[in-house]
Amino acid sequence: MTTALLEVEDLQKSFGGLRAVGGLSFSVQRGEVLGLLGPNGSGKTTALNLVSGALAASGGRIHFDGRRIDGQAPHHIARAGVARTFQLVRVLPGMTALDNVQVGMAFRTAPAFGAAARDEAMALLERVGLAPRAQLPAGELTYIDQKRLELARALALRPRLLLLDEWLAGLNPTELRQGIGLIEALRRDGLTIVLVEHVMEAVRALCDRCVVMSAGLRLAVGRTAEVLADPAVVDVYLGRAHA
Amino acid sequence: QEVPTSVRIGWSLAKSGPNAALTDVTIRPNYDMWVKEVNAAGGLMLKAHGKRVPIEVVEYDDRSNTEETVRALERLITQDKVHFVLPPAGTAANIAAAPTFAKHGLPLLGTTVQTERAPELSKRWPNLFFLLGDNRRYADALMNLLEAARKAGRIGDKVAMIHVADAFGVENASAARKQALEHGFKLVVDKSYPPGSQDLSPLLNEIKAQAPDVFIAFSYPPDTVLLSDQARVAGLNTKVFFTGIGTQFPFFRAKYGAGAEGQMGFGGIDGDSPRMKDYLARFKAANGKDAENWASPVTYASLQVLQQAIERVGTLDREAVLKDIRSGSFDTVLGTIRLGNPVLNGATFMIGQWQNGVFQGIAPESKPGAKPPLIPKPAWQ
Amino acid sequence: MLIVEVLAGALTLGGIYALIALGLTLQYGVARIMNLAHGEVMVAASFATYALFGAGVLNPLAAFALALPVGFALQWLLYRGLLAPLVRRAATPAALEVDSILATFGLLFVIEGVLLVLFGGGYQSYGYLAQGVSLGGTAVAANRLLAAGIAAALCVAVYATLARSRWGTAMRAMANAPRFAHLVGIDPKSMAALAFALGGALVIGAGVLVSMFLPFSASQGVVFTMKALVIVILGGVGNVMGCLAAALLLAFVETLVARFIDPGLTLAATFGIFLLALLLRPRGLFGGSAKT
Amino acid sequence: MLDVSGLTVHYGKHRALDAVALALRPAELVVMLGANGAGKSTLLRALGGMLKPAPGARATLDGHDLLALPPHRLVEAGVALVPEGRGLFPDLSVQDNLRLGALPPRARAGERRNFERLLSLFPRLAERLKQAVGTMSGGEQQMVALGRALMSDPRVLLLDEPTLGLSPLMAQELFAAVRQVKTLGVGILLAEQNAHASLAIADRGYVLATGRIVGAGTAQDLREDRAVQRAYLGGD
Amino acid sequence: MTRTLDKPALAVAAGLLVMAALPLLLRNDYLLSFGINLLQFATLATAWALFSGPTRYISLATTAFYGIGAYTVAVLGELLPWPLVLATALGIGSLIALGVGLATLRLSGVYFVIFTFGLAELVKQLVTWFEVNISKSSGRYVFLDIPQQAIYWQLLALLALALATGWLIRRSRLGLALRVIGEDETAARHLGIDTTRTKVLLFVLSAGFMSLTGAVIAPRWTYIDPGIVFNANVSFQVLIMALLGGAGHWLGPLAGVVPLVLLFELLSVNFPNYFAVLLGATFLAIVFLVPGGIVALAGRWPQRWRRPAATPSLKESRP
Ligand SMILES: Nc1ncnc2c1ncn2[C@@H]1O[C@H](COP(=O)(O)OP(=O)(O)OP(=O)(O)O)[C@@H](O)[C@H]1O
Ligand SMILES: Nc1ncnc2c1ncn2[C@@H]1O[C@H](COP(=O)(O)OP(=O)(O)OP(=O)(O)O)[C@@H](O)[C@H]1O
Ligand SMILES: [Mg+2]
Ligand SMILES: [Mg+2]
Repeated sequence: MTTALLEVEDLQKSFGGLRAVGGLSFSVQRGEVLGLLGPNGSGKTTALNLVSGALAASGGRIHFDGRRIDGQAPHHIARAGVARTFQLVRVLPGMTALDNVQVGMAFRTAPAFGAAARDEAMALLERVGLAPRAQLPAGELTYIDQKRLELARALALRPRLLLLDEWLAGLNPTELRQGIGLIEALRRDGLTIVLVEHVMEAVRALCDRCVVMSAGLRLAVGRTAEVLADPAVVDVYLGRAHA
Repeated sequence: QEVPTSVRIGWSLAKSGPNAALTDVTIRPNYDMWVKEVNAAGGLMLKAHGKRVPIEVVEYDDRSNTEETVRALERLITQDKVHFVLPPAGTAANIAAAPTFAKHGLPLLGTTVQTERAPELSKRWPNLFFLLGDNRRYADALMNLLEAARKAGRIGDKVAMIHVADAFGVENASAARKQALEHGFKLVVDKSYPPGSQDLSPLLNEIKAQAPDVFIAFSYPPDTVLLSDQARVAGLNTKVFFTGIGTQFPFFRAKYGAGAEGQMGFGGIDGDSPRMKDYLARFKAANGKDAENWASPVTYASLQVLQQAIERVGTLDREAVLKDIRSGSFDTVLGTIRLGNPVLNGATFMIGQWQNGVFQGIAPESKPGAKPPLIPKPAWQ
Repeated sequence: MLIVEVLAGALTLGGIYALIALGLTLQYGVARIMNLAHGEVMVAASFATYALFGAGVLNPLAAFALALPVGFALQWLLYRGLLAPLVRRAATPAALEVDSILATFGLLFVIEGVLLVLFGGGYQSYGYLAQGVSLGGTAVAANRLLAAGIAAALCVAVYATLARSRWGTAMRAMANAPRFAHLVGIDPKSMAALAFALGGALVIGAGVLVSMFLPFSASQGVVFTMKALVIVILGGVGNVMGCLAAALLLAFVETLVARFIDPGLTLAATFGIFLLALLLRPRGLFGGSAKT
Repeated sequence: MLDVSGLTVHYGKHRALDAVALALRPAELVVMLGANGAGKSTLLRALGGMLKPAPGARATLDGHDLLALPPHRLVEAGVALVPEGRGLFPDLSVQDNLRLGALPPRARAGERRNFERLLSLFPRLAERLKQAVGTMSGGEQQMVALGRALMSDPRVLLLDEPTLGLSPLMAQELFAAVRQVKTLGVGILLAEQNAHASLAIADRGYVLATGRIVGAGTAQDLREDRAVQRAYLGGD
Repeated sequence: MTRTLDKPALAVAAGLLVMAALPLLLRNDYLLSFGINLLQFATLATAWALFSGPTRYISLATTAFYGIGAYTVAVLGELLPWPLVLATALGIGSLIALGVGLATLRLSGVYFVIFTFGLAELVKQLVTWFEVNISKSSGRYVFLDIPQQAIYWQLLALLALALATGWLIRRSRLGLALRVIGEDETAARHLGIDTTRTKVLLFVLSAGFMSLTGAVIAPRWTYIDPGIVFNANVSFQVLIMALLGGAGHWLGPLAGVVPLVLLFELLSVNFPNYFAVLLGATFLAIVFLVPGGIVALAGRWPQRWRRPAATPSLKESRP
């Protein structure tokens, strides 16, 4: 097998008549941060949903760490080491931030539960900057804090691959810098990351390579700087101002 | 021995739920009326104490739920310490009540209970009486009637039978089916329908297509009305048109008037019997509505039995009363009846027919007061 | 001939089902009140018609004409007086659902109890327009036909209003995301009251129509409530078109099964179809699909 | 045109806004800057009627008291809010959602014109008029939300992070559209994290920190202010 | 993960012991049958909340399983020894629940509610059809001489088991998984929770208790038919009781059952002719006066007395 951690081949998904993803292929190398870019509605979230098992593919193959995972249930994929965040946040609103993170630890392959998991959970909250709000119900956190919580919860699974769906959206420049720093640190710890993001500053700072989608297809792939200079990408995605 | 200040009589009836209609039409008016009449006369005559003692009522609502029935009975007996308990409403409740009645030595004079296992059950609980008689006899009576009509050349041999899909419908239908085949009738339709059906015209249309001579429906009151309505619309007018329970209800006449003429159903009364006439008049005066023509007089008769047994014994000793019920003979609106056999056959008509505004008993024809059936039934109007 | 018979049977049944279910779809879909007393309201209307007709005050058709405005007013008052406070205090939609189940369950008993006290537990029935009308060789009861016609007309009117008019769109928006209704200038409170009252008026009207041809008793309401719920769910909550289609579907299934398979299996078939449909389309035949 | 003063909002005991005062003129684009949790969304939500402010607050539009109005009257009064999370009707089609924007009577007259203008602004919506909004991508939904607000012909537009989740190209287009809306005489209050881009098109700005206004000025001044640069523009 | 008994658990255990002794002390038929009624609903509601409480999936299928239990007894009661009959009831109920659970996974919210209602009706219709057309009868007799005390104790044991199960689940990873499902099922799946297995397991467990309840109580009625044992009212009553008490807490259903059963009894004893009206009015009053359920009401005052718990526990919630 290849050394790629994630291998996606000819992935397809249609909703009724609409082809949201139509024959997408890419691979993610161990330890890299891959940017998944594209105009709104080009199928990025759908692609993440397919990889994480939230949606069943209509065609194609997905290999994670050499094992085929398409068609598997999301909890299998999660336990195999793929964690994700959601574009529209999904915290567990009635539970405290701390409990949210502890849930992430209770069902992974090497579960930690109860008091044993508390310290680990607090450390994760600390890492995303949420420690002071550990006891607040997640539903009462601001949108951004909920996103941070989601990341902490995803990390609680001790994943090898992290799928981030616009996790950096809505941060002000200072916060963005912190966010980028955090993701960089995660990568240094050996985590492989797929980053769906519209914030170019973050993409440029973080991504080794990028895949650009358009209308469900791969428009471009390659080193970040090259891809972002590609006229086709500028045309449909970046616009002149960013080129 | 202490003189009781009142005779405490208890009952638990379905005042709501599916059996509420039965309670309301057949049972409760009779219970109320009887208590009122007895108390108006000063109470039950207890010879042993040499005085009349008024009845005091304790009543509950079991909401058509057998679990509630059992509990209410236990409450009546152990908490309220009633002397006697009157039966609950419907087959299930009566049978569920039987062990409790038996345990406390109370007579259970069932008038709204009908099952083909009556003989067996009355052996199991010797104080359980079936005043409506053996279920199978009804089918017998109906088939004998049809047989006679066929012999007389008034009907052919095509019978269409439908029944509601529950114990009542199934038991009656299987008895009727067996009899019909034995008598050489052809069952051109034999189907069930679920309780609570809101449209039976598909079934009626199918039946009409078979052009039967006889239509039999073992149905409940709402279905009986529905069938009668829809048969009129579909133009299904067989020579014999039997529906029931419900055909014998007063509201049936109120609804169809002369249009009910010739329609048959369960029960029936001797329209010429002075005692029955008197009962019907009293019923109307007491309740402001007409009596139903089958189990209602039987229910009243059961109360007369209880009353006469108590008065004959002269005390409230359950065992003695029960013994008297088994051995004595009773003078009731149905005539003289004896309960030596706990399954009382022949006390009431089994088949009746609307004739000139009276739900006249027509079978068994040997029963005094029976009138000849009107076959073929006149056209709908 | 046979086709006409089946068609006539199914359409008359379907019209009435649709009307009852439409009322509930408005109450549950838009006003978010899971109204377990729906059927009791309907039966109460049947009894009222019976009493008025019996007393010679009104014939059922006049009663129907009266039922819509009076029913609307009564149900509006009911919503404002009894249910609006629950809506106001509910922290989440789930809490409202629980509260409305509990409250309308209570209401169910109150209405049934009042009917029992007033009319007793027995069945009532009266005859009005009970004669048959020939329809392509099949006789159909005039009262059923009339009721189905009126029901169909009402359903089409309500559907057209909801689907096409601006006001109807607003009502659908309310059904979809009540929390955001105010963003487009919808007053959620009065819209909910309106939808509830309109739904109530429809079911009261249905009660009047049904009383012309079905015997009714005080304890019977729950049968109608459940049938309405099944139809509403089968069609997809808040989806008027789905509701109408589901009503017709069930009516056809019942009629066909009763005619060609076994009348004893009609209800089994109804629920069988219902369960099967939900298994295949978990949000009803015409329910929207949520995005992950 | 829009005058706000003494606006205080509590979530339970937590004070999220503290006596905020601000003003907005017609055809003016004002941006609210602030770290997350500063209270920007709370401010917009309070003005849009989604939250009840503490007593003592004042908010008037051309002298008309906005706080006295129930939330659903605000659109008719000329205030349109595009909240965080967009507040759309997911099961309804794009067309129905847009049409609902023109529900208030004041918007009826211009409905056609507004609709047409919208479709030329966001051609993608023209292709998707029949699609249920809930099935659209995040960015597409954002367009519908802005479009719906514009359909109500607002005098004041409250936008809470409208470019959240939009592609760079789309964000540029949206900012261009917002600028265009401004030229129609609409006053726009914009909460944006993307301080660079928003200050580039804004006329003025306020800086919020823990519920208080701690700075205000023209867009130019704010861009050059060192503290603002440090906190919100990523400068050192 | 503490498995030691907390105070409420100890109190409940003590209460159950007292209840077990009552029939020996009181020897009153009526009280016994009242106790049986109470225990029956307590068991059903506790079983209901095992699944529906944490997942917030409101089920109206209670009567289906209850009826299956009762029918098993009616069919097999005289053929097999009693424990075997119970085991069969448990087996059939669980098996059907397994099928239903697997089939209904995609349903949520009110769709699930009405589906389960439809399911109960379907079971009733099919049993009816079978009895009418195949067995050619519709009523069945249960002639089993099981004394009332025995029924009482069996129900009590069942309730104790159901409570213990609920209590243990709360403290286990399974309980946590259920709560997460109740909060957000999609998120739960991506957190490694096998939502399918969790839900089905609990549904089967809950249905098993319901079937057993139906089986244990059946000998009391002597006569049963589908209309009696598959009575939708049972589902509704159980639902109302559990909701009233507060389904999110393992003791919630109990808190709803006791006052409601008492209320039912009180009304039907004192106002047999106005039962429905008064019951309805009381319901309305309860909804308005006890928002959030009885557990919430009770939870209000002890909090002020107790010091905050040393280890913060996962917060209880209610659908
Ligand atoms: N459940 C669904 N049903 C129908 N269509 C869907 C569904 N989910 C997504 N789509 C459609 O599929 C296309 C791709 O959607 P997707 O959410 O993957 O886009 P995206 O690339 O993540 O966009 P964005 O950057 O705006 O989030 C869109 O046109 C969307 O409308
Ligand atoms: N529903 C709520 N319940 C309780 N507290 C809340 C709620 N919503 C917001 N808050 C609190 O109010 C404060 C202001 O929140 P707000 O959402 O207005 O911030 P913001 O400036 O919009 O931040 P962001 O950039 O994250 O959107 C925060 O401290 C937040 O925790
Ligand atoms: Mg996306
Ligand atoms: Mg915000």
